[in-house]
Amino acid sequence: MNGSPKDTPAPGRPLESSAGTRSSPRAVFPLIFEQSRAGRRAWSLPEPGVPNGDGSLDELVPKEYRRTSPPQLPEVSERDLVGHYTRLSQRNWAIDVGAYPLGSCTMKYNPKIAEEVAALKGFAGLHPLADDELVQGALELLATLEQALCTATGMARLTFQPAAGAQGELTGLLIMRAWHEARNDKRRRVIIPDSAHGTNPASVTLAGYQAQEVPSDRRGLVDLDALRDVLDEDVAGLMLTNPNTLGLFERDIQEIASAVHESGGLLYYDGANFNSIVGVVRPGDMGFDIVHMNLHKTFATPHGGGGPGSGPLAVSEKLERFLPAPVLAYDEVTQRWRWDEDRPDSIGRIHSFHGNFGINVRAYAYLRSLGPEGLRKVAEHAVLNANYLRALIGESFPTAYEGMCMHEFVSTAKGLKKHGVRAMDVAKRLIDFGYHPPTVYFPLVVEEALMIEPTETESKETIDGLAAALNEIAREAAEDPDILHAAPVTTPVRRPDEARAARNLRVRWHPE
Amino acid sequence: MNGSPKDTPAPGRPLESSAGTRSSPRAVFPLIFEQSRAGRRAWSLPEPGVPNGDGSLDELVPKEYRRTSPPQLPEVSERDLVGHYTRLSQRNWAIDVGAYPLGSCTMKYNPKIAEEVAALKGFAGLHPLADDELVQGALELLATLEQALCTATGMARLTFQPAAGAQGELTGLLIMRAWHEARNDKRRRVIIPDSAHGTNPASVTLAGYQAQEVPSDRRGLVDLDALRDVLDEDVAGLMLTNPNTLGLFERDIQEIASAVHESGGLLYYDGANFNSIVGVVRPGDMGFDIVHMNLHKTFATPHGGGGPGSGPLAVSEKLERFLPAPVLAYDEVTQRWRWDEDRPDSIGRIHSFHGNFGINVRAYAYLRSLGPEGLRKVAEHAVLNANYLRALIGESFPTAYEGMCMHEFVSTAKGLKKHGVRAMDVAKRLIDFGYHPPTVYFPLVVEEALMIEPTETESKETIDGLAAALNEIAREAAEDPDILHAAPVTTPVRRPDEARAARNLRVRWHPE
Amino acid sequence: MDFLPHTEEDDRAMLEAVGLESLADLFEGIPSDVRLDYPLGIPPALSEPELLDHLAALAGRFAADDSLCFAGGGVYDHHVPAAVRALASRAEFATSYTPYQPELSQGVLQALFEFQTAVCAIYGLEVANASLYDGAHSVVEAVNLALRTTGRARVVAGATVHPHYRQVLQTYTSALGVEVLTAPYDAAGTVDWTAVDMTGAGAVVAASPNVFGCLEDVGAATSAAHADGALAIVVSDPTSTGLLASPGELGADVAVGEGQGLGSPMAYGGPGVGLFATGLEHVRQVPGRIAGETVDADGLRSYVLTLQAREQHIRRARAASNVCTNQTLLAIAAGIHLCWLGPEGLRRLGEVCVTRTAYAARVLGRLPGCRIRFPGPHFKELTLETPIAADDLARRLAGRGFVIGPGLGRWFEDLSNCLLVAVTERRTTQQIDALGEALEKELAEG
Amino acid sequence: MDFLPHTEEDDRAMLEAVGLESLADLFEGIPSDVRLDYPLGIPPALSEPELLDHLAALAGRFAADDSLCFAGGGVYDHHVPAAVRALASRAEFATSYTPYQPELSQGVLQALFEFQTAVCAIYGLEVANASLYDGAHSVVEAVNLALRTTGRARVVAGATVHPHYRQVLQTYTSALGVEVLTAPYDAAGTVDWTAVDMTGAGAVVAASPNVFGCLEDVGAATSAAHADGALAIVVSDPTSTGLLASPGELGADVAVGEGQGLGSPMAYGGPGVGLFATGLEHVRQVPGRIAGETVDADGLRSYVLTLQAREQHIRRARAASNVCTNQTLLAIAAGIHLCWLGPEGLRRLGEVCVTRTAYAARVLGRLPGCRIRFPGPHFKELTLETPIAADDLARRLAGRGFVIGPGLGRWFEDLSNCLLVAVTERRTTQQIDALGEALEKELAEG
Ligand SMILES: Cc1ncc(COP(=O)(O)O)c(C=O)c1O
Ligand SMILES: Cc1ncc(COP(=O)(O)O)c(C=O)c1O
Repeated sequence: MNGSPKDTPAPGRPLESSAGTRSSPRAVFPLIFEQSRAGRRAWSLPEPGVPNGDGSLDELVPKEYRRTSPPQLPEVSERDLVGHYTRLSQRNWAIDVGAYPLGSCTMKYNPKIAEEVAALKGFAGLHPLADDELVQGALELLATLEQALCTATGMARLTFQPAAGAQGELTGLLIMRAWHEARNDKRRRVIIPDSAHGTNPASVTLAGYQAQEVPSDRRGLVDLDALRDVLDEDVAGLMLTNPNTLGLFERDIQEIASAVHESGGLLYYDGANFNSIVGVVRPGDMGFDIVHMNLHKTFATPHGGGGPGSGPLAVSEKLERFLPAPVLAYDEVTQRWRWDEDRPDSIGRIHSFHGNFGINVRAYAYLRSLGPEGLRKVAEHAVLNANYLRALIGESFPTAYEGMCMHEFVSTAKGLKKHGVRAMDVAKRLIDFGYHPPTVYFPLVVEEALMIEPTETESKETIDGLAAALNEIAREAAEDPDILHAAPVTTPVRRPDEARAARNLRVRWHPE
Repeated sequence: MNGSPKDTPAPGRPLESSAGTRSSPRAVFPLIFEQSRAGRRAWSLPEPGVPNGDGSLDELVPKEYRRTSPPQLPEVSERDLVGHYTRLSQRNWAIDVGAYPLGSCTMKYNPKIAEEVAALKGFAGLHPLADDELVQGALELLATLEQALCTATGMARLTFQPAAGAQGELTGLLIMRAWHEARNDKRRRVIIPDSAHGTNPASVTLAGYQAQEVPSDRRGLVDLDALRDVLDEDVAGLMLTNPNTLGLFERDIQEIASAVHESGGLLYYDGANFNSIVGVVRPGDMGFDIVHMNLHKTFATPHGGGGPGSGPLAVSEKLERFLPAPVLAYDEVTQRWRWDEDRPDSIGRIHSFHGNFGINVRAYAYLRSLGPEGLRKVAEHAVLNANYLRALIGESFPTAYEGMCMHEFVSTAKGLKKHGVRAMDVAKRLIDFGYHPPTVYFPLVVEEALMIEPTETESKETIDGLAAALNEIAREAAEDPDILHAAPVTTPVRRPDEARAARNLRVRWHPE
Repeated sequence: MDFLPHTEEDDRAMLEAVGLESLADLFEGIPSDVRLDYPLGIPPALSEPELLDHLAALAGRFAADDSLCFAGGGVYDHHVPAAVRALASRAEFATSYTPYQPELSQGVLQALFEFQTAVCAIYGLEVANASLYDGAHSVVEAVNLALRTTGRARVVAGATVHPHYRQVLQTYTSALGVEVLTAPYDAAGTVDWTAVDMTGAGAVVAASPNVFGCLEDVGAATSAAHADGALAIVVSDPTSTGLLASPGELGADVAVGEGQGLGSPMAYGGPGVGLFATGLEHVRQVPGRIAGETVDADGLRSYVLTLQAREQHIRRARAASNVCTNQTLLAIAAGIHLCWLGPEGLRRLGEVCVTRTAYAARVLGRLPGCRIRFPGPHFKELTLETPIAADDLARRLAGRGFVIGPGLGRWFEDLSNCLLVAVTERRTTQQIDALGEALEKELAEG
Repeated sequence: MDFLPHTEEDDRAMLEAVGLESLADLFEGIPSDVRLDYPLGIPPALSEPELLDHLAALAGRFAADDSLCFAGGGVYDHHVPAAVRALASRAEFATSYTPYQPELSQGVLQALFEFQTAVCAIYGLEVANASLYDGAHSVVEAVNLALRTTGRARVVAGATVHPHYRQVLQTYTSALGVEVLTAPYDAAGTVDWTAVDMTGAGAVVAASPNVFGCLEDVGAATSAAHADGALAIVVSDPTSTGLLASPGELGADVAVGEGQGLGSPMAYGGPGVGLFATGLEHVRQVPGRIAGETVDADGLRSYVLTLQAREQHIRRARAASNVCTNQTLLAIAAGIHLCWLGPEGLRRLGEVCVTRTAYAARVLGRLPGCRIRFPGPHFKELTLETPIAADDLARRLAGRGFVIGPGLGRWFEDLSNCLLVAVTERRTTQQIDALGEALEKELAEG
């Protein structure tokens, strides 16, 4: 141990990083593995304690099955474990810490009541293979949530199995495939807009299809003519998020839908942006046949640093029979809910059990606390906040496309290039002003993209402050771009070297 | 709103303070009241919703009883409320954040399991006036805890009513008084050592006694001769904490006890330092008649930023009848626990109900997870840690008195005075090294006192780091004292002006 | 599990550093004849899963786990908002000590400053402290303040002030030669303050809503007190202050109350939080901690514990009070809860309590042999008289899943058939109907 | 409660700033004939107290609230340490997004790096990802990796691999022309891997402990796989790795498993966490996110998401997988849980499971008409054969307060009288005895 002044955090390092790093220079934050001392323990478990035991462990588990050397896990006290992860948590941004305007991610407030109810033993303590009779409350919750989500999307039935949006996409595409195959209609391509989220093409490939991109037109919308050109009897369907990734509503959606349907394809709705239209317009009414939702976006379940989510997949009546088995069924006679496994046309199971039930409980709590009027207000204010912010920063960061946006918009920082400033510099500098940056360099179709989604739970004051900061940063870029290049200065680390991370790969700790 | 660069936190301000203060210059952290906007709400409560209502509110509560103007509480969204208090919490040190070696405070690790069990509905949901029959589990817990604590202190019975140590002191002194009065023995003085904690003399006064101080001798112990001089038939008793506030064990305790007893007085044990002797020696065996414990110290219940605590008061058999009513009683016939209110000699009730039950549940969980061997180890390692640290910093900060200490020790920084450095400067500088400072300027009998209690849950590495930091600070004091005068530099605020706070008194917010 | 980090090697190295052989040597300073040479006779250690089972079993013996709580008498089954629970239990608040080092304690200090501001707002007064132990303790400290200020030694307390508060006041003042007189209640279940003799009183204590759930003419109490040169202390339920006139408006010199209903579970009566507010002229007599605003070395707004000269650790034997550890964490929760409510929510809370209590009065009052003993107006509690001994009835209703009471016989001989019934915002009209039916059944069985 | 901060004044001012009259105008871009002019037909809003009552009522319908869980089959009633629960639920972890901005995400990134290190340690491999959806998904991605690597299109999976995992594998691969063959189990309830034909297989999937709770000769599986040029995928219960040989030691190319037992409640089967580890040579084929170490602009150690070129947001249609959102929060919990256990605790965990499962085998196996269908060795689960149809028996035992099963008939025709019985460290021998008595009663009733 040394207590040299280098121990004190460099200026701008948060206090907690100094708390965490008594020992090593320049406030390196130690790993829990580096705090290990042989013989220390946090664990507290009972003795095996079997009366007149059943022979020794060696008899029960012969040596050939046994581990030869113990796993290299740290040995720490519970006190040090708690200190480590508490300080570590303080080195992380979160919705509960401040604004999080990440485009396409819908980082809205996650109600605390949802956490409380999800922890009830009657939900958290349920075994997934318990007899249906034991879990009627859980099944009723799921049934009510299914009905509400189908109502909101204009679909007939859904499955809760997909653990996230991407898994919902694959599920939907496999259903698309099953539908065509059931009609002995072999098709090989699925169309996606060039602005589509990466999971769309990736899911298309996984579903055994080829992804074909259609360009956006100058409006940032699907180019109808270009679409018509690529549509033929080899096209299984079109994947679309509406509003699209640019935050623009595909106003030609009905023409798009009929064009796709006429060519014998199906329309897939990527629900990641559902937040901006819930209660206002339903995918089903726009002509979509298949819809996934990201409950961890529109329905405010916490994102957990990258997950868990929940990506229920809903379909129109004609596709119902293909849904993954089992589906919920109500027995009028016994007045009981049960899982119906007898689904001959099902594409099969997509999750180990029933999907991320705990997340669905939270989404249900959110849905029930808002009700129909509340949900519509969500869409209204998500769109209001986005357009308001867009108006406030329009001069510094013009949007790539004209006209009103929906819940998010894509600005460009290319105007700052002449000062040698990139979108990433703007993002990093924004951190110093106390905001999480927007999504940068996505979608790829926009140069120096800043994709901003304030969400409806941010107040006017927050958006005013965010706009003031962005405008100020634009001014700094012109007058003193190095401020931006040096940013951020208020964080525990600054501009970690990602290239080096990939070059000298270190993906786990091991003692030097 | 303005986004001027002054918004960005000054160097050394933690990130979260920047997150919290988008709006105002120099990272002033706003008050929740300053974020209020008329019409905003976090609350969510049902409609009164009474079928064919019972007349209007005005009929139910006539105007003369009604409020004329609404209370000036803030109107904020739940999202902003959560953001505010989350960021605010990050501006606070805590055991879970790092080391907290405050002398006399026993800031040890607070086990998480205790929080979990205290939240069980069968404990947290109990109404204090519910029929005893309904709460047998809670009563059994209290009875077991009472027995264990009496065993550990060598007392006969105790009351859980005192909410903290100071209330335990008053309870004990009132019992002392009742005992003397029952023997028609009017006495007016209670003796305390000059190193006693402030609550001791304050409680003595509240109990209608005069506090008389006895000096410590060069050993830092009660001066036996001085004590004998003041003992007479007017002395109701002696209050002592052993080990005393200097962290020294009163080795003459038996002589002290007999001297007090011979003069007809009683011996009161202030249990704030019980942590260092639990399982090693019992106050009862030392001759004490009355004992309070601070369960929020020795029994590891969280201190909550200043409370709640729990200060059960235990007494020897001869004082049992004076305990506050009710006390627990077991009915052999019905095999039920009940509250016995029929206590004619009781000093009366000292708490609205049964004391801080929720804290007692936590203390019980701690007691049961340690068991007898664990408790003794606690004392051993509390004393080991203190003496180890003392040895490591002895040259920089000599202890005021010689010899081994118990769970804490008092060092002096007077050696640094020649560099113009005070104990407070050392404390503030220690913050920059990532440690909470020790207690300073207490006890008053030691010049430039640094009262240090590492507690047993801190590891050797933590103590090594703390020692290294203190030694380094002593070096800085000699070479560059201004570093200490400028400290701390890593905190959201630096050296708030306490004199000014008392001068221009602002004890609540009101709009300018 | 002892939560110790020490390995055998650590013990060895550290003992060596202090020049000792064994851990036992650490206690050589203790006379050997009192040192224990055997382990304490307390229950053995349990591993965490065993501990959980054991305590779940004890908690499970709460015979009314899914019962409905209509019990009152000072602690109430109010809704604790999930956000309040989540925020107040943040480890940085829960595991921190008293904020003596302001640089590391701005979180707790500002939260307390906000709590004090909220308490001043609801009570209509100018200064509040950072909490006391509970409602009873707040009454005691208020009386001490009043007696110190007036130099008198007599207290007049309404019989309708919670009996436990009066008992604790008795205990605290017993040693100080203070005389505590009780002003009787009338047929309306309230004190006729215009008729009370207050000669020589330094403190007058009135409660509204009172122990019977009735609102009292607090204004009469405060003016009578002032007429005789006493200070007026008003016990006020904070959950009622969105709807009802604040103690300050009604002339209270000190307002006190139990804050459990704001963000804390019932927890068998503790921890709760004692609220205490008064006028600025009394600030130097206020007991306990006070967070105050100041500026730091850079002129930045900051918070500290202020006027510490009042407190025991400075003034020792002459301190305003002996309180040290208080109920900070519950004060923080109460402050957050009040901010969650805001003026509108606090009003709504009162509205729901009043309206549903009135509904309960109608449903229960018309049952055979039953009557609402006192006319009210009621806030969230009422006194129900039935033909059955109240404590028996409470026990019998518990069997039907209702925690109710207490019977008032324990406090007032003449009310042994009277039962307290509390109705918070958590109790629905359907639940009240269910209580009515259960009570009807019990009455039928006689 | 809609959680919106907007006051009417805010709406007005913001609408004006964007040049609109009303909120409805915001949606003018949407063709009017599809716009809704009525509220959605979904249940009405509930206030927080009402919502709490409503959901508590639904949760309360869990007919076995204080039942004992002996159910197995992929999800288990393990003890979640209080410290792990408290830390993983810290708001900074729970309410953060994917760590795309490393400066603001060192907490999650380092926690994931530590999780990856712990997973490598228990599985005896070199690289782990930041989690997948669940055990089934991990198997799928492992197979995809193997098939991509070997350029083959055939999979051989043991019949003793969890049937749901095999079903999900079937679903995922159906569209890709992959052939999934099943290797049958023998009388011992294990696959005789020396006898399996693996010609042309690119991936071999073996499980130990397997779906019957038996340990399999994993070494035989991996060497047979390698002999035929296939990659060996081993499904391993992480809670067994303190005691049992790691997949890495036994030659696995990819180790996968369900991590629910490490720090997460059963939650009706989700969210859990899919574990995935392999050798460094396969790192560029690893699906999902990976946290990696690097240095920042000041040379300070830091963590980032690395090798993102594998992922869908960069490589799009040619990505290694389509996974984006994963199960990070549960991965963090699992990582913390493994650090809470350490090598000793993980070993103790296994020891308790093994010993008590053996005890259960003895207690249940000797009941009339009952036998332990497969000899084992067992880890924490066994297959109990009785004279009663397994699903009926499970239902009947539920009536006696035991959640048990599932019956194996749903997966294996020939095992319709077989029931899975799982014994974790939370089940005491007394509870096992109680289960025995309950079963005895049911058997008596026939
Ligand atoms: C437009 C879009 N589609 C799909 C996804 C994938 O959803 P998930 O991350 O839940 O798998 C996302 C998530 O960021 C998205 O923004
Ligand atoms: C020696 C001593 N006595 C008494 C007390 C008072 O205990 P409490 O704060 O629980 O009232 C303390 C608390 O700091 C103390 O250290």
